[in-house]
Amino acid sequence: MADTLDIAWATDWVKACAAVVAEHRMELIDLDRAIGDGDHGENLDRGFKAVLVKLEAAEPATVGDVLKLVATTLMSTVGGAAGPLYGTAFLRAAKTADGATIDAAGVADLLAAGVEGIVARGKAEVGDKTMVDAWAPAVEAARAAAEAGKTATEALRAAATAARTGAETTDPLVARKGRASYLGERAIGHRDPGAESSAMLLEAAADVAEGGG
Amino acid sequence: MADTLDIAWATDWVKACAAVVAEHRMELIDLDRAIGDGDHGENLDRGFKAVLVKLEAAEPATVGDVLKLVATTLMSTVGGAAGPLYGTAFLRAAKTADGATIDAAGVADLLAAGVEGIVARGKAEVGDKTMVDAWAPAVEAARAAAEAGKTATEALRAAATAARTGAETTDPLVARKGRASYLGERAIGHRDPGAESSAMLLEAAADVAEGGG
Amino acid sequence: MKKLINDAHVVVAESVEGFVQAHADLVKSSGNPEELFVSRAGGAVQGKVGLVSGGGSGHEPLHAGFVGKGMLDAAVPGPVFTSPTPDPILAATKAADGGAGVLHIVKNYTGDVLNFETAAELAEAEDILVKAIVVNDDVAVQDSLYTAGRRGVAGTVLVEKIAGAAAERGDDLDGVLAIATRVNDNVRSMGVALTACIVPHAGKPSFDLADDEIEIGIGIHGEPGRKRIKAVSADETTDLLLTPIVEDLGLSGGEKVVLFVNGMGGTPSSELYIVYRRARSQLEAKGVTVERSLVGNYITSLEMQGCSITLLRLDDELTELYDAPVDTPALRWGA
Amino acid sequence: MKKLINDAHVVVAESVEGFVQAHADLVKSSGNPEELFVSRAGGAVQGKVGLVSGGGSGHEPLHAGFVGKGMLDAAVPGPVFTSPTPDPILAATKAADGGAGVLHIVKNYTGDVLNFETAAELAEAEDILVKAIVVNDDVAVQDSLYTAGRRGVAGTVLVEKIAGAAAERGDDLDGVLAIATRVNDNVRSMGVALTACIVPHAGKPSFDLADDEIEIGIGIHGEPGRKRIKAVSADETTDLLLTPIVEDLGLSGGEKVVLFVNGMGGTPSSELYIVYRRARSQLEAKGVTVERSLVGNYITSLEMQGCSITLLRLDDELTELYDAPVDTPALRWGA
Ligand SMILES: Nc1ncnc2c1ncn2[C@@H]1O[C@H](COP(=O)(O)OP(=O)(O)O)[C@@H](O)[C@H]1O
Ligand SMILES: Nc1ncnc2c1ncn2[C@@H]1O[C@H](COP(=O)(O)OP(=O)(O)O)[C@@H](O)[C@H]1O
Ligand SMILES: [Mg+2]
Ligand SMILES: [Mg+2]
Ligand SMILES: [Mg+2]
Ligand SMILES: [Mg+2]
Repeated sequence: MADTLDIAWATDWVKACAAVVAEHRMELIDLDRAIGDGDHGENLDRGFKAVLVKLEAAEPATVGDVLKLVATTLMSTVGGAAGPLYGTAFLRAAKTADGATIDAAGVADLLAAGVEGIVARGKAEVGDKTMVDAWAPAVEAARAAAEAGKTATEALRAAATAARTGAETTDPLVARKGRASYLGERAIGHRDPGAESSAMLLEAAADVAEGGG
Repeated sequence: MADTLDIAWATDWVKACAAVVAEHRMELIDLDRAIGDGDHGENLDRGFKAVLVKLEAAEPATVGDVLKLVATTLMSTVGGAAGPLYGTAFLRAAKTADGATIDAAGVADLLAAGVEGIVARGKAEVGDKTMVDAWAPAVEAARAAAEAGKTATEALRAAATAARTGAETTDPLVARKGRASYLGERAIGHRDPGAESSAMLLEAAADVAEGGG
Repeated sequence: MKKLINDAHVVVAESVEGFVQAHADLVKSSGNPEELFVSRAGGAVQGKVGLVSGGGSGHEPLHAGFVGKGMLDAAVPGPVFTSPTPDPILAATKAADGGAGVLHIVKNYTGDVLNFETAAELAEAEDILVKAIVVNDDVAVQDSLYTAGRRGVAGTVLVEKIAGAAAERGDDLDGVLAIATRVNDNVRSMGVALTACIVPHAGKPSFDLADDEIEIGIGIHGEPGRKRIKAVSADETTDLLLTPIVEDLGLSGGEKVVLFVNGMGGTPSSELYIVYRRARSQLEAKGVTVERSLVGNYITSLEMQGCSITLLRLDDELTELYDAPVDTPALRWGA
Repeated sequence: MKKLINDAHVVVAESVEGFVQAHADLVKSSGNPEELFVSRAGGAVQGKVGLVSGGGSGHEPLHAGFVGKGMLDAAVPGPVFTSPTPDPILAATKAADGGAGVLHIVKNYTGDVLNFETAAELAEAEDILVKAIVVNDDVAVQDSLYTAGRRGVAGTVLVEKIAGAAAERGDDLDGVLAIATRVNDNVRSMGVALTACIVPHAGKPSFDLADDEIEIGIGIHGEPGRKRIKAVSADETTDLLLTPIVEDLGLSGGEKVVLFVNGMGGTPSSELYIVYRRARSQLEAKGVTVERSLVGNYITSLEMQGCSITLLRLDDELTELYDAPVDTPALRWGA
């Protein structure tokens, strides 16, 4: 278990993201069919497939370079709400990671920058039943782990676990942003697709850091 | 059992036609759905309902008057193939019935004129899987009954029975006229809707003559 | 059956009422439910050959959608999928007559032919000169002694457009008939259904298609088609329709055509353009030039999903007449 | 799922290819699959404000069908029901710029708003003046702090038509934006679905409706609506849509409107006219004059069955701009 994360982790994470999104494409489509328009899985799958192609051709030097490549590629291939939101998240995260490695505090900074990007664009708050409900607790968990002297990998795992719980908390909510907000009470009982995909991506990050994935 | 048929029979027959067509509307629609366009029952139902209204207002003096009223009303309300065909049949039949009553030979003449009208307009032969397959044997049976000295009512019953058998003979046929002809071999195994409705109308004629219906 | 209707028996009456209200600048209705027809808002054009078409309803915008300058003078909507009776056809014929005679444009179905025939007889008894063109462009049906002959389908739209332009140009009745005949002789169509349609008064689908089946050679009345096959790609489906058309027309390299991809009513226009794209590239590969294109729902089968492909072989005169201005609720250009 | 498509992933590319081939006299495509957009065949008009719209595909003819004289300069088709990314929007914006700036016409969905915003920023970095109108006419959605705001639906067609006429007339960017804003402020819509649609890449219906249920307040992306009820007659359904629109607009007797009945893609036009008829008679009963009418499939949800009703309150200037010539593949008059 690495104390810090480097570009190899970042590259593997991106690949793991592509794999997890492809694997759960239909699950995310179905979540979005229920309270949205049924394209979330397709959008992310298209985006991360494009990321893999770009990654092949690129020679990133830092974690930040990798994340920036992800950001711009998602921005120009995903579309919909998730494209600009994830794109901005990765773009802001990339800016925090211009060194060779990142430690636990760096993980927390990276995630914090990400969620700030999402909020800057989408204006959602915790409890609005969006991807923010997965990201916000993840940031807190990572920060707590870092302050408790945990490794970067441990911080990531804490973030992933918190994101998973955060995604689950969207189930009983009425949505106040995005397409699901049109449904009023009828969104209750359904998981927000963006929160679910966020949890998946952060779980992939932890898995890869732990040597799995 | 009357030796001859009069205007009361004609009027009752027309009412019985309206009743039988209304009762079997969906059955005729379904036959037509299978090898046509699914409107035959609706067309005849619309037509005979209009006939009832017209009959109410009219004061026909002869069997021929009644049949002429049926003819013109069907012509202007049924549409499709069946409208002109039945319309012409009743029009030609009407011309044979200008007396006060008709005997068995008169029944044969009436039906013969009817089928000639159908053939004049539609150019179908026996075996083409059309209403002609019900009418042609009905004419022959009525003619034979008349020549054997039977009553008008008996001649009608013979005609009805022959029309029924004739309608059944359309089941195994490929159609050569009307919409079903587009289907080729696929019409095999289905009864021609016009032959079926023709058998129903002639059965109604016999039922009424026998005092039933 | 779910439909935006009130009562199966007034579907046509209510729909035509809404139609003439929405397009009052172009059309009006006879107002008489017993003799229902739609005609040009301005009435018959004196000295011009009148064009009347009609048939069962359920094929909208055909025919009423094509009433207007450069196309029809009157249209007679029958009950859904049922030819109108002679009475409204006669009334429409009188309304369309500007003294130069009237051309009946009839799709080749027994019911339409018989009812228009009777109406023509009655009109002639009232001294209106009537001629008829019976359109029979559907290559799915063999034209032989053993059928009622080829059906009239989407080619009818092109006959109405081009004959309409000829009448507007001032051709006499024989001239308009000759043009209509030339169009009919050079136009061929074939259709495919992905789903059946539901006739309001029947309340159930006109036929049953499994979830992975399509019906090739479909008519426009929900009649079953020539054969039923497993669903294949849009390109393969297109080829199945196009090949018999090209063969029947005897099209060869260097010729020019109108390529008309018609929706049956329930298919998104995006899919029609996918079919169009394939048909065009197949034609170009044969050296045939797609000189004009028409893509959309012009002759439909209620909410049926599917399409038909129509080719019209063009010569210079037909091209000029096709391009001539038309100003109707459903087809409009140059006007 | 049966569709006339080849592969869910190339549906938009192939369809747009066919579309620009069929309407080559009016439109062309960028040809670049990474930055796909459709623009006028003749390119940007120098000195005229450029109009660019776009959004997810599956709503055809919106938006590409409205590219042409009197309406849009360019349209950006995203994947089915998914907003396009900023790259093609930026490329379309450049192509539409005739030196007088560009108006983005954006339907109010988070994805569309965010992607158009980014594109606008990028365009401004390249010295193109961009303003945006965010259309939000759907009264099915409460506009409140607790939603993403009202959605943009069929009113978009009227914004594009009328703003297009203002641009053609020579208004500057602020002027065109002011007109677009006036249309948006005075237009309201609401829709109903009888069936759901199937997004090609999902392969199953966007929601499940029982055989006797309809969904009131439907969006144009197969999103479920405001409530689900037992199917009722066309007249009752019409009233359920019309009443909230009239109330929200605060319409009163003596006012004039455009009555726009839009098909969702899979509904026969005959049914749309039945809805139109009822809506018109209800409006007339209130003393509201139906000054202009539009009935047909203009903004669809693939093959969904259903319709929406839109009312636009008219003043003299808006009427004049509505009537101004338009010459696009899907809307054409006076040209
Ligand atoms: N304003 C917002 N802030 C944060 N997240 C949002 C916002 N709007 C939507 N989302 C997220 O985007 C997800 C939907 O993404 P996607 O389906 O790809 O886009 P679209 O809604 O345009 O179809 C939602 O599940 C939600 O998590
Ligand atoms: N040429 C013809 N000669 C005799 N009968 C015919 C002919 N064409 C059709 N029919 C009869 O008409 C019937 C169909 O009537 P109907 O369904 O009312 O008209 P349509 O076929 O126009 O929908 C057929 O079942 C057949 O019996
Ligand atoms: Mg979505
Ligand atoms: Mg029939
Ligand atoms: Mg019929
Ligand atoms: Mg989407």
